[in-house]
Amino acid sequence: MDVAINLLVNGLATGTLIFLLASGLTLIFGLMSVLNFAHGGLFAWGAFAGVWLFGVTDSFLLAIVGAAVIGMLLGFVLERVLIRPVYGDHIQQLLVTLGGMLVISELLKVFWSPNPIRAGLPDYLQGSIELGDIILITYRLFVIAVGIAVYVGLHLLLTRTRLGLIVRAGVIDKEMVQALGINIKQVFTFVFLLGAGMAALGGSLLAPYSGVIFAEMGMQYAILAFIVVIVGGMGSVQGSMIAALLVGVLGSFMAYFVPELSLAVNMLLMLAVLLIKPSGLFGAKG
Amino acid sequence: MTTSGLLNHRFILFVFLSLAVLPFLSDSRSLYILFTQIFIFAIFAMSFDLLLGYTGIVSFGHCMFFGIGAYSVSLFLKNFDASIGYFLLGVLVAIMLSGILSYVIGMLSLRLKSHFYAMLTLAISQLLFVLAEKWRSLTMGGDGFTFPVPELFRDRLSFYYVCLLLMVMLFVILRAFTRSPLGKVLKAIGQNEQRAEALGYQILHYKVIVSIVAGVVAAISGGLYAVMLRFVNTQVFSIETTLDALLMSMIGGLGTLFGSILGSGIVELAHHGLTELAKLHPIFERWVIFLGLLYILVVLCFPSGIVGSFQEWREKRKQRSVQAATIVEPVE
Amino acid sequence: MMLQLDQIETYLDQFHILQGVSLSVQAGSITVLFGRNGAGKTTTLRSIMGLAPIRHGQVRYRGEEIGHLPTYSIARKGIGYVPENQGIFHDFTVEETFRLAMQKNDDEQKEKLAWMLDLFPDLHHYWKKKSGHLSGGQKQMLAIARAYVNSNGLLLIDEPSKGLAPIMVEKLMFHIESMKEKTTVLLVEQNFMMASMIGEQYYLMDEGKIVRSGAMQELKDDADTRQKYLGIA
Amino acid sequence: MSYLLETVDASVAFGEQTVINKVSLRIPKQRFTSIIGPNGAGKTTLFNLLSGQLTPSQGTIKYKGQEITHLPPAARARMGIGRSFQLTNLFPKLTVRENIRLAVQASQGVRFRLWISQADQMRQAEEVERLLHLVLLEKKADVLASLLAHGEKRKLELAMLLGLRPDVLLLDEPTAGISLEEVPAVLRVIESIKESNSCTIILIEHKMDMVKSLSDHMVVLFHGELLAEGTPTDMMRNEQVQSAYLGGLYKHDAAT
Amino acid sequence: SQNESASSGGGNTIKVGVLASLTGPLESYGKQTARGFELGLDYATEGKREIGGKKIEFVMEDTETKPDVAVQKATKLLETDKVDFLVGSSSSGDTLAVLPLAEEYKKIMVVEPAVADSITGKNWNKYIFRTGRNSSQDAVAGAAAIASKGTKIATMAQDSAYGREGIEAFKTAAEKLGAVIIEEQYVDTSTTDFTANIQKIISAKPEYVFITWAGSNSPWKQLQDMQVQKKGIKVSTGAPDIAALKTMEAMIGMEGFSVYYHSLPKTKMNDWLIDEHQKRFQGEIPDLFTAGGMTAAVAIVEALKKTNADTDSEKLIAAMEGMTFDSPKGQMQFRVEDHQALQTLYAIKLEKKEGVDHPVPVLVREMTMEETAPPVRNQK
Ligand SMILES: Nc1ncnc2c1ncn2[C@@H]1O[C@H](COP(=O)(O)OP(=O)(O)OP(=O)(O)O)[C@@H](O)[C@H]1O
Ligand SMILES: Nc1ncnc2c1ncn2[C@@H]1O[C@H](COP(=O)(O)OP(=O)(O)OP(=O)(O)O)[C@@H](O)[C@H]1O
Ligand SMILES: [Mg+2]
Ligand SMILES: [Mg+2]
Repeated sequence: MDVAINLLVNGLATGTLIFLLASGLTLIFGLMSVLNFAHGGLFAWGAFAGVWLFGVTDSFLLAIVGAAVIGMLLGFVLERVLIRPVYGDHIQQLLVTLGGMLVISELLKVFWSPNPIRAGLPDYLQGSIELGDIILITYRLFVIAVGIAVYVGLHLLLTRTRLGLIVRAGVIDKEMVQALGINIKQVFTFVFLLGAGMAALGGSLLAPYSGVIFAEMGMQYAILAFIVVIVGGMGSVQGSMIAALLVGVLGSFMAYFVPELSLAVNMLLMLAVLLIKPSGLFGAKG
Repeated sequence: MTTSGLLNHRFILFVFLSLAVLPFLSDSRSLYILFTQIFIFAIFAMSFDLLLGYTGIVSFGHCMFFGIGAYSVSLFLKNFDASIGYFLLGVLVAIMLSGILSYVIGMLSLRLKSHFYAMLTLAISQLLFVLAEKWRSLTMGGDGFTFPVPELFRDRLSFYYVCLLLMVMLFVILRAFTRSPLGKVLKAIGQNEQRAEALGYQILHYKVIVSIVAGVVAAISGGLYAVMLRFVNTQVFSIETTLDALLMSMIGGLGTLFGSILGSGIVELAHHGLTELAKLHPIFERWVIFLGLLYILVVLCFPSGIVGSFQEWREKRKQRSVQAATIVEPVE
Repeated sequence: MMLQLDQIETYLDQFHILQGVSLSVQAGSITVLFGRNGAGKTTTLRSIMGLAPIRHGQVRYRGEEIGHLPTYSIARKGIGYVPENQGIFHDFTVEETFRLAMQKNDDEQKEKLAWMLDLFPDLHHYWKKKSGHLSGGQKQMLAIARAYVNSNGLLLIDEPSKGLAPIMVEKLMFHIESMKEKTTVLLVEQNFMMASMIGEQYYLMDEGKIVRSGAMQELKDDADTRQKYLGIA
Repeated sequence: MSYLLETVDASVAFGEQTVINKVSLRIPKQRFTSIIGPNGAGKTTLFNLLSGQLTPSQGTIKYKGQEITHLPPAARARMGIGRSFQLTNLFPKLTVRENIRLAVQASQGVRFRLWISQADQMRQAEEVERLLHLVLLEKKADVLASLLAHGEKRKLELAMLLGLRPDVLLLDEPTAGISLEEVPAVLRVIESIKESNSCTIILIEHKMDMVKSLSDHMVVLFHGELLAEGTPTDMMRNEQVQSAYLGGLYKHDAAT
Repeated sequence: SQNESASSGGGNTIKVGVLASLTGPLESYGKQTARGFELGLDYATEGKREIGGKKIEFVMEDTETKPDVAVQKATKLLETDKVDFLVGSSSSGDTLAVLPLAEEYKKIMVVEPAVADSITGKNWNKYIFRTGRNSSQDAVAGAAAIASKGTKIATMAQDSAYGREGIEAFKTAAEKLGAVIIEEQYVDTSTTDFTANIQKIISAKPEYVFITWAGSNSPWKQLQDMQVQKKGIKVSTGAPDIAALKTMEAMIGMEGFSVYYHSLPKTKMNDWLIDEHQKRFQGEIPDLFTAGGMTAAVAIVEALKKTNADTDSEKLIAAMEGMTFDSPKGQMQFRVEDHQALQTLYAIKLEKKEGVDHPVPVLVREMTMEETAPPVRNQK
């Protein structure tokens, strides 16, 4: 029993973490239908920047916020230099962002050596809470909290504001949106920055979670995030949230009960969803 | 799909001939290996181009066929004796497996929209990756295994020609394929599925056909790859393998087949050149950065690839004359 | 002078589509731009909206040069645009479409919307429906209404009568006419009969140039010009 | 006699809204039928039923006496039901000529073949040229479809349709967006098809004079219901029809 | 990484081609080997870089940890540079891919530091010698460090060839020492959340959990978070290179083994290595595989001494089989059967040291080459 609870809690934590990753991707990939393969790179940058800033400022909150900002700056460059010229053309986006991915994750090594780096935590997030046999790792609870906050914020942004509408419209017919007096480029840039920022935030939060970071961490997580976006349904923030939690919990239980399958489980999940409901659990458009 | 043939024909012929004489100019086997690899990936990239460039099918899992080819050939040569016969047998099995697999996948999922199909294929290829990792008794897991290769292939020079020949043959065949009536329909589907359907073409059938062809060709390239390395491990199933094909066909120019050959050459040579530079100057220690920049530049400067951009340029010149003929009729 | 084009030249790719188009639109008038297929009518409107890049020449809106501005700021100056393909956001509901279109969403706009809705009751009726599922005519209405609500001076309308039932065409024409005191209209039309009834000024395009212009009445009387460029007596 | 195309109590509903309501329509061979009706009446939807883009929520569709209610569009196209779309719909990156060739090829049943004889190729080429000429697009033969002006696209659309050599031709506002100057040309095309008796035409059109001159039979849809049908002249007189659809305009232009 | 190859590899220069991952995930390993090899060459030739009147040169090539690149580069070395020896490489995959070339060209390949058993096992050929230790030796050492009669041990490793092989060997070794393996956990290489596996280990209540780990996403942090040690379960593993040690703060007090850490061996050669290394590389200390690189160089020079600088492979093989030679870790010996170098490994304990930014492996005891000798696996 207590084991089950443990697995559940930790699964949820992992899930929230994945969500932080995927949320950025959902925005960019879903709403603007930009396949941003450099997303993983932004994520890795977030991780390194976070660890670095924590070392410098010695304030964890400052560090993760700073990481998000750095992510945004990077995102800004990416959007301007790489993606803006190829809006609307998936294949080219793919290539350009792949190139971007190579560059930025290699740059990591230039700034912070190719070696894995240890990611620390402030004392108040250290250790774990024990309730009987149940071990709740403090930091994971913190991660969950942040995840919820981001989720709520994002949700409001997309439903309460016109932003969501504008971006969707822009994806359908850029010219017409502009003819309605909207500066679509600006909006896209903004959304992209947001996404980049969240990717970086995700990274900076994951760093202490696994305790060690390395330049190659990007791609592997990007794929996971893509899966979540697909399973949840493109552009649906709730979707990603649920899907992420699902992936997290499923992963943690599988690893315990059917370890043989745990490596395949995400892929199988995505397969199932794609075959049964391609638009994803919460996907609006098919 | 171009009638700007002549020049191209000449050029293509020229390229192939110069590749054929190359060995007479240099006897460096590492050069042979480099080019052999270029040929092999050119084949792989062409198969990818069939999907993406012609029919507009985006697959992130194309490596699965490459991998199947590689493993099936390797296993035959390892477990039986290293003869051409078993090599061919391996290729045959690979072809059959890929054919079946792509048929099943196609039937199941080609109705999906591009993104989704892409992710689905990615998933399947990853599953194969896992399979290769876990089925240790057969594949020896991630470390992989080495195996002897037939006499004919052991000599790098003769293998160079084998691969060159195969590449040229497949190029000619695939080109005929894409220019056939069926090929034209594929191109049409790539642009406007629903319209093609309204003309009475059964999209799904065409898509499945093309995926099977692509899968089979990819499997062949995979088999050759394994023979070149005399070694195979799970890397053949890694997404990077697919991305290579993507880069090559894109950089060369989608929907042109020949582009894939150029693309393969450019990518491999650029890669090779940059690593060489790394020795000359420490700046290039991080040559990967330059590689990335190169990709980006190519995409931004030649959005439709090298061959593609070239053709567009001719297209336009043609257009201009047409336009001149139509718009500028004197009023009165 | 509401709008003035001065010798504009537009290229699409390398094709010289507009070869020195000059026209002017009086405030509070309806000006009609005629021309056969491929004459360059749409391209003219797109050039005004900044959707087709102008190589040479000037576009002045209320005396201000706007030729160099990006599309969105041209639109913000109050030019509403109804494109040829209607530019419908297919997976938007009618309601969403207007939520998007109404930048300020102030009383003025609300009232404009209200008017549009009783002008086109269908839109009201299908308020929550996906615009992609509207009929051809309904889409056209949506496009016009959308352009109108956030314009405040000038409407550019590209072949609104296309695909509309005569009764609708008639209504539409009547309303476009009655829009006159609120906005100026530059109308691209092929339906001569309709356009000639509401337009005061006309311009006639062919092969990317203006070949005739003047008061509508003149064109009505000038049978052979009509014959020559519009193929109707 | 058996009808070429038939709908029996066909209904279509999107959610709560019924768009087509128990429409029974019989179209005999070689009779030129026009469908008119105000915007949103359900004309295009009706076409969608006939061509298979939609399947009715009730009722059946018959073609040459055999039921086709659930056949997909492609199958129906192969059986000879050709349909033009209200919004133009082409292969943008192919030239005008290639667009048409694809249609012709389809009509010759060349589908999965990798090779066709010189003779066939010749026949294809000739047919393509004929169609190019028919719709006055020779000059643009080698232009990419995406670069055509709207009206030009409509004409290409028509050519592709004819390339299919259908037995029955569903035309959804074929002249929308074609300049008046060229309407007569298109009319001529349609007429010549009519003359040639090669296929039966069903037309959705708002240009009344055109409808009048062409049709043997006229069907009026209103709010998804079959309001009336009969000869053009009867229909023009029909009070209901006038109030529901034509409005005042035509009275007065009949007067002039 | 510089290219030392001068004029064509003619009669009186001996050339060595060194393959290592100089970019990519294993970059740091590759660079350690590279540095070590160069130092080794200088040490063994007293800086003259020549033997029996022949110059010794080496050419460094980057495999990028990609088998196909490894093969390309190896061929280049053999063809263009006409090397007489191959050394390498940082990853087992690359190395395996190159083995057949050694056979094809009949050139000695000194494997360092690739660890897969199959290199001196199923895929072995007579041209292959390995100065690096293999998985089994690690395992045997690991077992020797903690296992004794009745010790209850759980194992945790990545679900990769490396991990499985390692645990496999560990089990046999540990059981030979009378320990019992009560739980085996395999973690997917891509996962970052080990909670479930750690849970299982905790529930199994062993005395030790033995961990075989490669790669960066390490479990130490989570082991600590899950309070494994507080629950009286001792963690044991091989001490990695310094970069990775830095990430093991959480593991202080851990008992395990080490292949090399500069303060462990007490030999002349090691002392030389340490200060020469610091001289050449801005005061850095040699790392896990630096010693290995050095050993490879020394082994080659020793062999050449025996053949009087004759590079004929058959003669070299004859000379090297059973050859004993010095290394920073003391004497080593190429076993005759499978050419695996038997070598000393160290039972260690991780301790915090003032002024050192990482937990330091402190010697518990040396494990002799006999003690850590792995089973012979190359008999076809
Ligand atoms: N992107 C383009 N590139 C090249 N030529 C183009 C492009 N778009 C349109 N054209 C050409 O420009 C000319 C004018 O096109 P335009 O759409 O302005 O004509 P139009 O008067 O609006 O015709 P219609 O009444 O059919 O809409 C046409 O000949 C068309 O073929
Ligand atoms: N896919 C759909 N989903 C929901 N409603 C639809 C759909 N397609 C059409 N409709 C509705 O059905 C009604 C009839 O549409 P249809 O396109 O048949 O009209 P129409 O007679 O062709 O009008 P027009 O002459 O303007 O083209 C309209 O009210 C439209 O909103
Ligand atoms: Mg137009
Ligand atoms: Mg309609």
